[in-house]
Amino acid sequence: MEPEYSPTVVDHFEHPRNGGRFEAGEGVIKGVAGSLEQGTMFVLSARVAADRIESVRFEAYGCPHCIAAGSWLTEQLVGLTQPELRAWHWRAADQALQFPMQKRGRLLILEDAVRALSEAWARLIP
Amino acid sequence: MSSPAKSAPVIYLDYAATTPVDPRVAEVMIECLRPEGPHGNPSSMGHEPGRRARALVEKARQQVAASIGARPECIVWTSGATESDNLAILGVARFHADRGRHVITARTEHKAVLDAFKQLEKEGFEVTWLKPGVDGIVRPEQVRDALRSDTQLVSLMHVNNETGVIQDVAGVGAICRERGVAFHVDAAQSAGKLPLNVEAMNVDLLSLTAHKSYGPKGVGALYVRRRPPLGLKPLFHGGGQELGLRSGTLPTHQIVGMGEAFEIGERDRESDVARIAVLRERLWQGLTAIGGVELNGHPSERVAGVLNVCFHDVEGESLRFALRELAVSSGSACSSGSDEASYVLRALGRSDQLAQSSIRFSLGRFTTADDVDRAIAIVSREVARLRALTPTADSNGT
Amino acid sequence: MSSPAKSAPVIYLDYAATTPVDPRVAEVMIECLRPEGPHGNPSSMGHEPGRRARALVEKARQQVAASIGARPECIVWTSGATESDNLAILGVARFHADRGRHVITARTEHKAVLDAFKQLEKEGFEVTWLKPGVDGIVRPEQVRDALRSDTQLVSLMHVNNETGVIQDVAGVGAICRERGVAFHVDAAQSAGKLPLNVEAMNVDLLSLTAHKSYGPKGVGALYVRRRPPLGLKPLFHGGGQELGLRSGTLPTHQIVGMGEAFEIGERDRESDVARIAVLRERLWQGLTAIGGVELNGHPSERVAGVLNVCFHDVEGESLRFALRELAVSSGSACSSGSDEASYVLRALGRSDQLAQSSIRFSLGRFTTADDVDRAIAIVSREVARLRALTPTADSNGT
Ligand SMILES: Cc1ncc(COP(=O)(O)O)c(C=O)c1O
Ligand SMILES: Cc1ncc(COP(=O)(O)O)c(C=O)c1O
Ligand code: FES
Ligand code: FES
Repeated sequence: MEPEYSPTVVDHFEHPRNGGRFEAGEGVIKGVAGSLEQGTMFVLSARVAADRIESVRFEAYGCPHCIAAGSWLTEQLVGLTQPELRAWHWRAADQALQFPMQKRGRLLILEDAVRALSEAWARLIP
Repeated sequence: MSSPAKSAPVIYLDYAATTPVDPRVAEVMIECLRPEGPHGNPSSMGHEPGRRARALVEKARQQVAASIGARPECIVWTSGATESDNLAILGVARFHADRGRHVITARTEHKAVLDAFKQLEKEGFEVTWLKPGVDGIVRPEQVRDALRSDTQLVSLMHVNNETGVIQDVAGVGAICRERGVAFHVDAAQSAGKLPLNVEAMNVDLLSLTAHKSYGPKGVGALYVRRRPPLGLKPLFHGGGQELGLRSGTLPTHQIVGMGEAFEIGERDRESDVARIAVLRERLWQGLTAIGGVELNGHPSERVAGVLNVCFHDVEGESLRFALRELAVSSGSACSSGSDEASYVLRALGRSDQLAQSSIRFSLGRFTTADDVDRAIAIVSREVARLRALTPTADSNGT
Repeated sequence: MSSPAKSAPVIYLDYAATTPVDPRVAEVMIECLRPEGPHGNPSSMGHEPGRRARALVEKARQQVAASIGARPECIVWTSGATESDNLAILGVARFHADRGRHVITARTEHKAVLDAFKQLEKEGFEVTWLKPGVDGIVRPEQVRDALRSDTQLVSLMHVNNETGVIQDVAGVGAICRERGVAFHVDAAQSAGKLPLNVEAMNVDLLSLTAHKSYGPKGVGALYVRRRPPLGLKPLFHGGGQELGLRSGTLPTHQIVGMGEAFEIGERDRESDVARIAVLRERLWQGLTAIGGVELNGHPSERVAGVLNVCFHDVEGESLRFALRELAVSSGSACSSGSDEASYVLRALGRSDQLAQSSIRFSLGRFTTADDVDRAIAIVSREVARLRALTPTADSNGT
């Protein structure tokens, strides 16, 4: 049957926020999960200042839900502290974007990317 | 159901799934549906309304027969190519089961053929599934090599519905005829696109359908060689219409529509094909300019209207959703619900991922240069947009 | 082909063979055939033209389901009642063959049912052929008596196509339900003529066709009970449409026509029936006045539109030829080529000769009192003329 896309998914898919990535450098961290071969991949990069996230960019390869989730996430993560980032859970995205049951697994890949981002941040902190 | 955000009418490039009915065809059908039309039962030969309907059915039989170089009495009306394929394959195999239980077909056939052969497997037949080359073509020698003394039937499609690739059915037909093996061809995608001649192609059974050639959905035909007669068992039983091969009241308006569509299709074939080939070329140039695109299937052994293209570095579902202003398809219409990669493209050696990022554009009689240009603009824009979000290969190398 | 000598338009009294398409039905079909119509493939759910066609197919499914008191998901589209009968009978029997190989039907069924059962006999099933009384009716107790522990399927038609006699399907259904035996009803002749409710009738499978109820030829449906699900094997294989029970592209315009025809048929049923019953009575009065005529089948358990009458002392072929200004029939449309006496009338105990001198008059929505009066005049004149030439019984005693 025709896949269902919620209005939020359509909006973010049509108008992705903060696509792309930051050049590596001072205060820039990166989290990657998944792969093209797997059919789903996220690359998150963020600029952190003091103890908070200042801005986030994303790249995504995957279905419209995944692209929308990447876009949506870049707005959600701004302002988070490192412990808050580490505590981020895929359910937040699921609720906001109404992922169909059979696609929830792909949100775990997104969560992995967030976790990798938070670990990269931990490595920055001396 | 989500509908496109933009309200521009979609651009129909899915002629291989089904075509609109040609207005000239619709006209003759509509006449049949009117109160003063030929509303009798074509089997009611005892009265004038019945005979009037029968005469139209027989005229249409001649039209369809003429378009494939056959005699009218060899045409059996069916509900479409799915039924024709099954009647041919199950019908011949079951009739001659005691003569041998080996049958041959290819992996890239339409489901109607594949699933009929799978049914034969359940009935104790052994099936050889030929694998085409990466160009989608099954070589006649592959068939020759697969033939055995107990081979009873070979089935090979003329034009593939997903890729548009043309098989050398005449070559295969010659081999089958030489060996006395029945040869069935699914020609659902050929009428009005390629010349068809059952004699020249040495075909014993040929499946046709109206709705891929500007006729109505729900009517088709099976050509069955009558000299020497080829025995086959009907799929269902009843009034004994169509010499007992296909019982059921003949749908006059549908048959009249198919006859007209096939006559027009053959008459206009060369000009239609020439025009569509130009549009297809224009589309292909536009798409290659995007970069990172590849054609699926043989570059020249193909019908004019079909272009199956894979797009690198864009995920399939997102690509299809991004292109929802275009009525195109990935895989066949009947599998359009599922996420599964096309078995046809997989058989041509494409990875799951590239198969899923493939789109079939199919053009037809009513496609305009403007349709093509707008399609190119949309595809270019959307592929670029999605690729801009695609992680590059070096992403892992932090 | 001989055409009537007189050029007056024939009077159509063969509604049981097929009906004209109601102009309201034709209208919705024609919309589907126009360029701006829903020309997509209803399986192409990936784009708007496909989804638009699908929505119409589903609306029609609801219309047909509502007319028989069923849930829409129980309706499977087919090419007509012949296919529906075969799908039901062969489908259920083959699916459950290991549970038992005894099946029951009646001698007066339509060929589509009889021949499906004959096919089952070839496949090793044992068939009990019930014989109706001289009134054409099979009593539920006959079915009860025929049931065995290995009985798997009972098939009994609702309305007989030759005589118009109505069977007590609800009575038979109750018995089958009690014994857990699948029950199929051929209701090709019922829609718009009698109330139909699959729940109240305890029916598991019900065959329908559009062209006997002012819809198009070449489309029908099979109702299949889903709760508890009833297993059945498809007749043919392919795209997997209709939950795998019936592959093949769905013919949108045909299905839309059937949906509309059935909705109208149910809405107008009571007024149609009342009007037709009056005309039928007028015809019957006119025919009895001729003398030497007898009704075939039960005098009151019958639908309004059908009158099957035998004429004493006139030979059948001469009678039919004399009445060629009337479009009537003897026997079913599908056997109208043959000279054989109707097997239905023979089963009711009529002699070969009386069966051959029987005529089925069937009236419908567009029959007028004038049609009836002209028919009476023609029959009276021709029967009298032929009888005047018939040697009298005492001829031998000269
Ligand atoms: C090659 C081929 N064979 C068979 C079919 C089935 O035809 P139909 O839809 O008339 O049953 C199709 C199209 O659906 C087709 O493309
Ligand atoms: C009782 C009955 N069953 C089945 C059929 C066959 O229906 P169709 O012509 O739709 O195949 C008919 C009419 O032909 C009929 O009258
Ligand atoms: S049945 Fe038409 S594409 Fe599958
Ligand atoms: S098939 Fe219609 S009367 Fe026999």
